[in-house]
Amino acid sequence: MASKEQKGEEKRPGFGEMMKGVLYGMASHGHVMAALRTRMYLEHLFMFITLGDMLGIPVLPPYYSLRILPYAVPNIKSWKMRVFRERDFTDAIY
Amino acid sequence: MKGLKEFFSRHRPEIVIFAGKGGLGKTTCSAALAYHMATQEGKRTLCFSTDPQASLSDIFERNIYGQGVIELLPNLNVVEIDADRRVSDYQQSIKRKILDMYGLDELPAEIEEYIDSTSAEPAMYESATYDAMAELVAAKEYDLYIFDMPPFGHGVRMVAMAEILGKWVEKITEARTQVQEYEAVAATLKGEKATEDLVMKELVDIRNKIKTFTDLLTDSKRTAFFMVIIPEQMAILDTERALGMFDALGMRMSGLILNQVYPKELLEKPNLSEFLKNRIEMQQHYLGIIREKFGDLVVAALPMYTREPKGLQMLAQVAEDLMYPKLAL
Amino acid sequence: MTTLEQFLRAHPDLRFIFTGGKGGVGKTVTAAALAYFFATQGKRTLLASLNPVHSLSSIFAQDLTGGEIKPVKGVNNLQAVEVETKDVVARYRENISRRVREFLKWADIPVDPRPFVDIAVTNPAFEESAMFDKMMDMMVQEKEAFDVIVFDTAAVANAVRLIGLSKIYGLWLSRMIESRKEALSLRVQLAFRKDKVMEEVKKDPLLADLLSMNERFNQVKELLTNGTQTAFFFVTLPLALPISVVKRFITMVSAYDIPVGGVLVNGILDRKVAEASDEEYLRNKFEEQLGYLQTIKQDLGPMVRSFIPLYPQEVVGLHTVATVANDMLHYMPDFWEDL
Amino acid sequence: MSPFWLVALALIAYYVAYRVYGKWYDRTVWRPDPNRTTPAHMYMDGVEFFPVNRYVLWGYQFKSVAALGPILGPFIAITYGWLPAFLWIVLGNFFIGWLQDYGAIMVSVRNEGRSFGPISYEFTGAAGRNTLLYFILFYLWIISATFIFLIATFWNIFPSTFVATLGILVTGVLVGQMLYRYKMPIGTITIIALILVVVSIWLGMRLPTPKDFLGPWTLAFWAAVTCVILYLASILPMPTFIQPVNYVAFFPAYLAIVLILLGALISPLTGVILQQPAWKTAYAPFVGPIWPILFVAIACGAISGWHSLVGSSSTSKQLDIEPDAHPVGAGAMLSEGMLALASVTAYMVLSPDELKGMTNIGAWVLGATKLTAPYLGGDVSKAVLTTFFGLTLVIYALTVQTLVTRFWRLVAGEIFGESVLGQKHVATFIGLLIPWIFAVSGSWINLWLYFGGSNQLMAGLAIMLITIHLARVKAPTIYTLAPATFMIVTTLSALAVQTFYFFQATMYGLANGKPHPAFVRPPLDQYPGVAIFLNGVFVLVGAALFILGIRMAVLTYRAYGRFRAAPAAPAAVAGGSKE
Repeated sequence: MASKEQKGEEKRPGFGEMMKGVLYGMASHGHVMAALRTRMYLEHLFMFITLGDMLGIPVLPPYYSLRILPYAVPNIKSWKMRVFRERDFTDAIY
Repeated sequence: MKGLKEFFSRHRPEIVIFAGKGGLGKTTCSAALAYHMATQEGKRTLCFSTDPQASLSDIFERNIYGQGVIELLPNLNVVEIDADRRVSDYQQSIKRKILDMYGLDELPAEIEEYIDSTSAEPAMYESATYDAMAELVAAKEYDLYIFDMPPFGHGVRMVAMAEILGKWVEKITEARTQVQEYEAVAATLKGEKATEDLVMKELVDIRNKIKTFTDLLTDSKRTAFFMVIIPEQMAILDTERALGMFDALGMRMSGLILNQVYPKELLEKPNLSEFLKNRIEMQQHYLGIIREKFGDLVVAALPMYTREPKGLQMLAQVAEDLMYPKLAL
Repeated sequence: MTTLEQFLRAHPDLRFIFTGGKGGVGKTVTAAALAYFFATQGKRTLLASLNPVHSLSSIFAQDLTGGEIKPVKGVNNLQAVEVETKDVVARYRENISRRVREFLKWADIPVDPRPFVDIAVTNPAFEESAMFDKMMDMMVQEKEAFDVIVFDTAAVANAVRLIGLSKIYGLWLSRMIESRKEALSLRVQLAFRKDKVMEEVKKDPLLADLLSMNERFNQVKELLTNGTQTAFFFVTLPLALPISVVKRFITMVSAYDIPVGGVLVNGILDRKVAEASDEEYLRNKFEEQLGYLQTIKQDLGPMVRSFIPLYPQEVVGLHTVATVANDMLHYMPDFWEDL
Repeated sequence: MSPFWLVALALIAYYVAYRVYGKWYDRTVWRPDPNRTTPAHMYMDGVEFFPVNRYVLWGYQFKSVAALGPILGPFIAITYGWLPAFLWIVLGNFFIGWLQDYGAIMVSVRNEGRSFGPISYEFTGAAGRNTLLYFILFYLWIISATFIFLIATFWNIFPSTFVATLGILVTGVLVGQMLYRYKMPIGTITIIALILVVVSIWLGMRLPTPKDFLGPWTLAFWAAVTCVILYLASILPMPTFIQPVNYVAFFPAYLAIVLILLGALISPLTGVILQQPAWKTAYAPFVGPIWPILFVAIACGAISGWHSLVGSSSTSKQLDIEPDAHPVGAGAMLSEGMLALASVTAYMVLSPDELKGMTNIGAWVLGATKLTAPYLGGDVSKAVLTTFFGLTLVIYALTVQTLVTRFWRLVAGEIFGESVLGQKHVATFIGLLIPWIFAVSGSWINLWLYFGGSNQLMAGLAIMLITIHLARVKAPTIYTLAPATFMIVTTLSALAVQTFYFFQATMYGLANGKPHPAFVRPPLDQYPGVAIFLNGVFVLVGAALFILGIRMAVLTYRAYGRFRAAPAAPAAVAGGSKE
């Protein structure tokens, strides 16, 4: 979903757009979240074996990992947040 | 003993690798073979030393360490890489790339520190060497590549490393592919277009490089492995171990090269010194063991030279002995 | 020239001896001989082989394998160990793979994460780190049990790595510790069960490992650079390649402030042996040797501590080690002075 | 009377709840602030936390909360007559239902987007969270048992629905493949899927499964088939099985709601009228007295604990601005109320003859067909509509149950950790075997009431957590404390009543050597020992739910008292930082 930075005073969307949103929310949003979450865990795996030592876990030689590093730079912070957030079983309903 | 000439008449490897413990003459053999192939067989040859002891420079009596590829004679090219420098160059290039990609003036401290400290990773050095080899082979500029393997782990480690790197890149590509798949589906469902994954491009590039090289290394038709051995107990034990490691990797040794052998005929000399007599007798004892243990695997034997083999002239002699061995086992 | 005997007399507190040099120059033999010597001086001595491929057992012609410290039969005060890293590597791997699995607790993914974890912890270089780790262990832990520890530091490449490591290892370690600490504090920050996670974090085995490694590392670094306790001996042959290796090596070691004990020249063909016959082999070799020894004298002169003759037999068995130990202290080629 | 008037009345009531009471409540209690940073922005990670527009979120929340509860619950509720059911759906929702859904989202938003596990941990400590964990473990078993029973029953009584359901599942798998493997655009996929849904229904009608073909074991068989499907759903990757199936199922399921509502709204024109009595009795044997049973029978139409689990799990993490919580939380719940009303309507239009006895679980389908056939082609289309509505029932049950089974596996993983019981396959197996046994036992109404009881109790506890938060930030608490107390007392009583029934049945069984006839069904009537044993097990399950519920209630009330007495919490605790 595109984030709306201007808060509170967005203009009212038309009926068609509303319905589209609702339909998407009902039919696909859960699926999108499941896909994103699966993606996240796969990315965890990916990052562990490329830049795992960023988490203080000494893993494989990062010779070729370093080539991945430039692309990861902007996401490292949020990756760490995702990895370290303690999750509860009640977070898994989606 | 048939000699390397016979071997090369039956096989046309693109890569020849000399492995084995340090100090037995790997570098000398590499240099001699390169010399022969370049000058006698007219092959564009590259002799590559991964030995951090920089002995190729000593053998060719010319400083080639860290100088890139140098053409010593027509067709004869040598390179002795400075892995440390390669690592630091590589680190620099990554830093620059990050700065360029994001238009930064300086790196975040965390990232900078991360990159710097990677030089402490023990495998970094080996990976850099491996990468240099892969790069040279990928360029396909030469008919024959001769690698003088570093002595640690008998150079077999390098092959193991290739295998691990290969698996590693397979695995991360697999994970990344799946990441992309889910990303794409999320985008499709949202009615958006999935963005191109730059990481994937990089991975494909790395994978091609590693895979091409690893495939080449493990293809016994295209890569020949030789191990240098001397007639002493420790060398024999070592060789056995190395052969075991090879087996474990599912690879085949093309042959063993015996080095530093005193000609048996010397024993017939009437006034042979006690000293030499003892040494030769000792060698004869171990040669027997070698015959028993390795038999046909021994393809060539080099005599104990009266001078340390260095300089082009001596190399020609060594090459001659390698190709057409005069000694019998 | 300060002889080995003089050097040792001037350094009565030496506790850690390292031998280095190009492969095949006789490092292990020299290390064995040095250890033998210390033992016969009544010092409790440990000889530790840090080679990936050990040869102590064949040199002493007795079983010293297994990674345990074993007494060397036939010599009082001498114990030896062929250091094994399997246990360290295995523990390391298990530790890491457990940490990684923790993160994937809620992961519902279409792939089996285990092979990924396996590949992340498969690294031939772990063995090197582990070897270094073991060496640190020994320097710190066995200090009390032994008066002298002699390390045979394997082929030059490994030795370089070992020494090189001691410099960058510190950098790497401190970064690892920092990342780990950051990771743990993030975990606490992002936890809802803060007290429980805090408990876990306090007991984090990875951080504990890293910290103890760091502590040991600092101790070791101090020991390594202490000239009264530590000495690095370089072994060479009278041949061009080993000499240049030793030269490069010495420059490097000095740059790291590691005290150089000196150079031991192995494989000297004695004039008497060479002249006893008229074989071209020995004569030529002797001629060639003179040239190389000249180089040694010129370039490394003040560092040379002793000479070991070339033996007609391979050095195998206790008595030959004894011979080497004796020659190492007393043999002096008569032509050295004249070079 | 035409159902239209009831629906219209309810619409007005809900409008008032949403616009008048809701706005007033917002101003008085939560005071949502569009400028306060929501967790979606504060912790944006693009996976769990990211802002989503309110229409999408409304759709998501509604889809996640609307299930079989509001559809089948009223069937039991009208045992007492339709009027009490109607009133409860309208008033329960007005004063309790939406407050819970809305409050659950808000309390999570104000607590860094935490879900109910962490929130209960924070308010009531490890003991509270653990109690909740075990409570949920049993709760999910009970849900599973009822849903598995229902799916099996639907397949048996609507012979055309099994093949149609298979068709939907296969279509779902195909959609997954088209999405993941062939990367086709979603529009094309949807069109293909819809065609396949129609084909599935057609095939279902062409290939009806035989009724009762295994005699008394038929249900057990169908329940086992259900378990196999659920097993696959639990262990296969969610995005390639559960989710695409949900996607496909969405279309028929929601078309059904629209059709029924439409049927009710135009009933003055179609001439469908109410035939059920408004009031029947205040006490139904073996079901229980109207209080507390009515309030747990309609398991989701007026209020449901599941909603706060959903609302605090995902929705709250994606709320763009706080004022969105009102349309999303309250809006979705009130819409769910409409769904329940539509169902009540579907039952109300049936004649007492058509709704004979308690055995006809398919009554809803009958009523739905009756409501819609008049404007969808009359008698000719009845067969198609019956299949269609039957199928939607199965779909509602199955799609929710797939999530429940998977969730049970995660809960088991949390409880049993790395031991065998926490292992994926083992946990799923146990999470299905026990409900299967329960389902086969045949005491489905009482199980349903266990389900309703625990579900509404969950809701009461959720409102208590909301109240604790309000007490902590010194906001008015009476509007939630009172409903919470009412719900907790009612549901605990209901659980006690049901447990007592099972206890009676067990005693009866032990005394007479044969199970009580009201608490046993074929095939278990052939195995009196097993039937009595199961009744005994249900006593234990009821007791467990009851005890865990009481414990959790005590913990929440204690926490409430503590926070009430404590000085005002600092702003940071009250929610996100002020911008």
